[in-house]
Amino acid sequence: MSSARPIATTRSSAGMPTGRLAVWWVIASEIVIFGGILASYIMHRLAHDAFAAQAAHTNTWIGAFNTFVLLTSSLSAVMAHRAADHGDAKGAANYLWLTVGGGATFLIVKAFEWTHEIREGFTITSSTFWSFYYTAAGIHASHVLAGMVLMSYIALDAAKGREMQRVEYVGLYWHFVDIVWIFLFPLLYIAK
Amino acid sequence: MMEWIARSLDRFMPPAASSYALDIDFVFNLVFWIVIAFWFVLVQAIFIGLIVRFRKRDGVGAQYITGELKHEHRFIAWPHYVIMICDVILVAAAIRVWYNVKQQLPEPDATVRIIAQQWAWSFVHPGPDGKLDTDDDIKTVDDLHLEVGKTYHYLLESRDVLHSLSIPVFRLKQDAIPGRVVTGWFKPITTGEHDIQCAEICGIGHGLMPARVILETPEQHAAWMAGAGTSPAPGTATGE
Amino acid sequence: MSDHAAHDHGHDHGGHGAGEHVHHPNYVRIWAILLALLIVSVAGPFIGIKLVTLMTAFGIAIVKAYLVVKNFMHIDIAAKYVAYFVVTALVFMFLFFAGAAPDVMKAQGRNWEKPSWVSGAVHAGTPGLEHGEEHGEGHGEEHP
Amino acid sequence: MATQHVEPAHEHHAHPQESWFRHYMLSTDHKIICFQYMFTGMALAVVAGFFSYVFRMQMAFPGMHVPGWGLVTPNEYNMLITNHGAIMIFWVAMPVLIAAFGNYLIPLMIGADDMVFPKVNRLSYQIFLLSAIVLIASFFTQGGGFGGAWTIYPPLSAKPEYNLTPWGSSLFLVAVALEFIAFLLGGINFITTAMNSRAPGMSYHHIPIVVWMIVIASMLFMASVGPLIAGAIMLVFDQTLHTAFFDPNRGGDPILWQHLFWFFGHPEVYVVLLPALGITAEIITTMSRKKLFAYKTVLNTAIGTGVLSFTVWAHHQFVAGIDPRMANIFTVMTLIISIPIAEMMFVYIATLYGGSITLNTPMLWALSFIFTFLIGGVTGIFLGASGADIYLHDTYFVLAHFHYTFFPIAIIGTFAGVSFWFPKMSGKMMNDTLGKIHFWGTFLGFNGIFIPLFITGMLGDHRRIFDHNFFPELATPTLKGLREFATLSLLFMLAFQPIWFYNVITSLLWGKPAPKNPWNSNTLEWTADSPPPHGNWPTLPIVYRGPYEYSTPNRSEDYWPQNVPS
Repeated sequence: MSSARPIATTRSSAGMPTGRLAVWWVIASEIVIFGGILASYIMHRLAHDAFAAQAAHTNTWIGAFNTFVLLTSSLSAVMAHRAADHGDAKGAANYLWLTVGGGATFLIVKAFEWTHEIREGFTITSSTFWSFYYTAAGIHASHVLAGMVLMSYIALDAAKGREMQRVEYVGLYWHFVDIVWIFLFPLLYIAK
Repeated sequence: MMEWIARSLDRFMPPAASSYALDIDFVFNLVFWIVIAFWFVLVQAIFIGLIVRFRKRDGVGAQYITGELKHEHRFIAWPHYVIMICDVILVAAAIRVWYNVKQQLPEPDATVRIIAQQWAWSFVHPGPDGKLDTDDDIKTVDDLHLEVGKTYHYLLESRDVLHSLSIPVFRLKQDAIPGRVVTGWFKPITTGEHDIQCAEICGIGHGLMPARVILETPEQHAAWMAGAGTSPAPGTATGE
Repeated sequence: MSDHAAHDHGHDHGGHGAGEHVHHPNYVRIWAILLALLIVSVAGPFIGIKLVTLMTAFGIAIVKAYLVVKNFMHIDIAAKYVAYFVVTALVFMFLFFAGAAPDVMKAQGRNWEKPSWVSGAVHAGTPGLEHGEEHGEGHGEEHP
Repeated sequence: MATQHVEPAHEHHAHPQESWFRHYMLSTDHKIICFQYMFTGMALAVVAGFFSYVFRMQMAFPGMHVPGWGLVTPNEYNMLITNHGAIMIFWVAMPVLIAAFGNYLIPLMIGADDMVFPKVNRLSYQIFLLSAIVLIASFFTQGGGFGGAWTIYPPLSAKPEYNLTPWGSSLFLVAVALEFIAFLLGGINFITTAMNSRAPGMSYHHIPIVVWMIVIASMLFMASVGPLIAGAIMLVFDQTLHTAFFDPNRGGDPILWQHLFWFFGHPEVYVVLLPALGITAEIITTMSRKKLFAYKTVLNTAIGTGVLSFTVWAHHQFVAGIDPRMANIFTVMTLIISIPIAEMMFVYIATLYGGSITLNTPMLWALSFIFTFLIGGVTGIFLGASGADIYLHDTYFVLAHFHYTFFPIAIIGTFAGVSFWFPKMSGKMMNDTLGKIHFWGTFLGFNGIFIPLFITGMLGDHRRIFDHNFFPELATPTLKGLREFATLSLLFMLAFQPIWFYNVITSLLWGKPAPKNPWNSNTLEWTADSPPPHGNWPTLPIVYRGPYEYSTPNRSEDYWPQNVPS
């Protein structure tokens, strides 16, 4: 990665490294995207009480376990950031791989959950609740997957001690994806 | 004064055939006189005047005006406050008319059902007994017969996609949304035969679904109702 | 503001800008708090009172989100305008909710109602929605 | 203040002899990416302009065999108007005004050697190109291009049996979504660069207005496009997986899409307006040798307009079945938002006071921007007032209003920017007389098209109606005459456009070589060579003052570039 990095990237006249500023802007734009899908979901949820009946079929235990998995992976992401901060390249990389493992567990559990629900007949077209359920959780899952790909790429670099500041940036993104799930969990699973 | 404002641009408008047509024209013309005739002309005159006045002349340099100082900023602040006052007047006029036309529905003398579907308008008149959804209703396609001077409620619904009931001579527009029945009102005040258009794109036939509104005197209306009552209109669309 | 070479030998020697060594609170403790809150929010529905469930589910979600943002994402250490951007994005979502809710959320409104043949949406009055009609009952579900 | 030290020059490692393809097509240099966006945008402008020629001919002479197209059938007509609108907004105004000028001007005007993320910059263009290809492909699918208006309202757009373009509608939506992603990536790049890579000494109030405007536009775009991306995903699922987000029969709600779309739609028109306002500000101050009147007011009104633009969206839906009580709130907000924009116009006009104005081509374009946009602005008040909108909604009055705002933005703004920065971009001067001929032809032609359409709109002409002869009251001689006059004016305007292409090509080949600072302007891009090499300056400049210190008292020259120490 010996790209000729322009001087512009190394400046921080706004008092913050360029990478972190950009990631916060990515998070701001993602808030508005997830905000759009969640606002629509809440409007439909409050408009039709038939939703509550449909929502009863979601399995809260799997949702709770997935929340636990993501919270733990958030912990390992921030531990990776602390390790990177202390210059411990090996430690940072290992924590990052742990976070990627957490993401993988989350996706696998979700895959089982979805196949179970689809086999029971709750497909994306069976009602607007299920359409929202699969769309919202699907967009979130795709962000988890994207985060995992980025994180493994950065973990490979971090292991060699290069671009250590990116460990923190991908950690920021990961925490955001975790926060989206913190709100998705009660919306889809608990508010029955 | 109000009457004069309401009629000042009627050469550029279709005839006013409903009770609130002149109110809507009044809002339009009020905006025209305040915003166009006064503000727009004033600002463009100043703008072009400045260009002509301060063209480049040899030996004459430009002035250094920051615009931050209080006395300089006055030129921006004062028009600002006058604009706010004009806005308040315009908002009051607009909301008054909006309240009367869309928000508050007067007591209806009769109710008409208007059904929009991909590429045709069909109407259900209450028939001689004056009540809708009775078996003596008169269902017509593309022809809406109304009696002058009677306040009508219309129940607007759509069969498939978004349409929009637009009767220019009534100055009326209301979207027909599938899955909802929208209620509005109008009261014809002149006789004649005018266009009904669809004002929301609804596919290939959007421009090909003209309908007519026929405003009749009470006698003509009664005669039509009697005549139409015997032979059902061809190809009537039956409302559920 | 100066961007002298920071200690980490990454190319981006912009360093941490504001604080050199970010103060790392005890992450495991915060993680434990988050788990405890999770358990409470899962236990919420068993109490049965709908309001309590809502309180535990969404109240705790907001607290958890706050903890993650404050401690894991170091939002307070980063320049303060970052918090402004995030809050502005949330306010815009709340504005959207407030503007769209009166039409989308209600089965009928002023001058229109849903006819009987619209399946899945027919019921007499909408339960308990009259009060929040302008801004909708939703509390701006978004997360920081 | 940051410690003043000269950064090491951008290390000029010898470029391995790059193939033409790598150098131009895969370049990460912000200037080349600017040209990529500009040429793609202008090529699509020719396509959309051809569409407008075809349906204007159909409007004036219904049923006639249009030379270059043949008979215009109803579904072709719907496809033409839908894609004319969508291409002009998404694939011409945004790429040329935000992406092209943003890419070229932001690094040069804030004293940086490139964007902070060159590879992301290149990726954003590639995604944009992909979106343009997907859109063009949608024309050739079975059933033809999408014909349900650029607003893509379901249920018409959701069900193929309604819009009869099964492939066209989905490809159209995918193309729009891809374009959003491209501009999200680009936007983050612009904002981060403008915030973080400013030259030492350049405070927030030393940034030229055009950079501010493009950055605010990117922020508005990013904050408003989110719900529509979510809506686009929901609509694509409705189209392909037959979910029922917007299907009223199965619990969905078409009004939800309208809110999602217009929550994005209105900030979007300010997203394309602000860069054009920025370009006008740069040209007006330079050509009248005058300091911008009240820089802080321009900045605050731009931010004020941006924030307020999130509160007015439902004035597009007054009669669309929203709750009538909500319409009152949106009427009030729409008239409130007209105040900051009016103030900005006053400030631009006040800048001319006490100036020494040279009326060359860029200045003519900038002044005509203000003149035309004022007409657009005042006619918006008619539509913002809910009372009048009951009648005016979806008539040609609306169409003429938004062309009086979009045309100055997309066409006049672009021609102003290109004629002003052409010497810097190409190192050659453009021919001024040819420029003026082209200006007057375009300006008069444009007004000739849309003034008559205002009147047809008042008389009851409705938009998107394929053939007005179906409506007896719209087939009157006066309306027919006005429509024909509008079409003839369009032909008159189109006849002048080759002059501009000829002017550009001949100037590129044989134009007078341009000096570094042909207009004696203050901003940093005029201190680099024309055209600037990769990395822009041997040593990056340092800034000492604001960009508009023209005709400062007791100075020999009437301009004071930002990087001159004293």
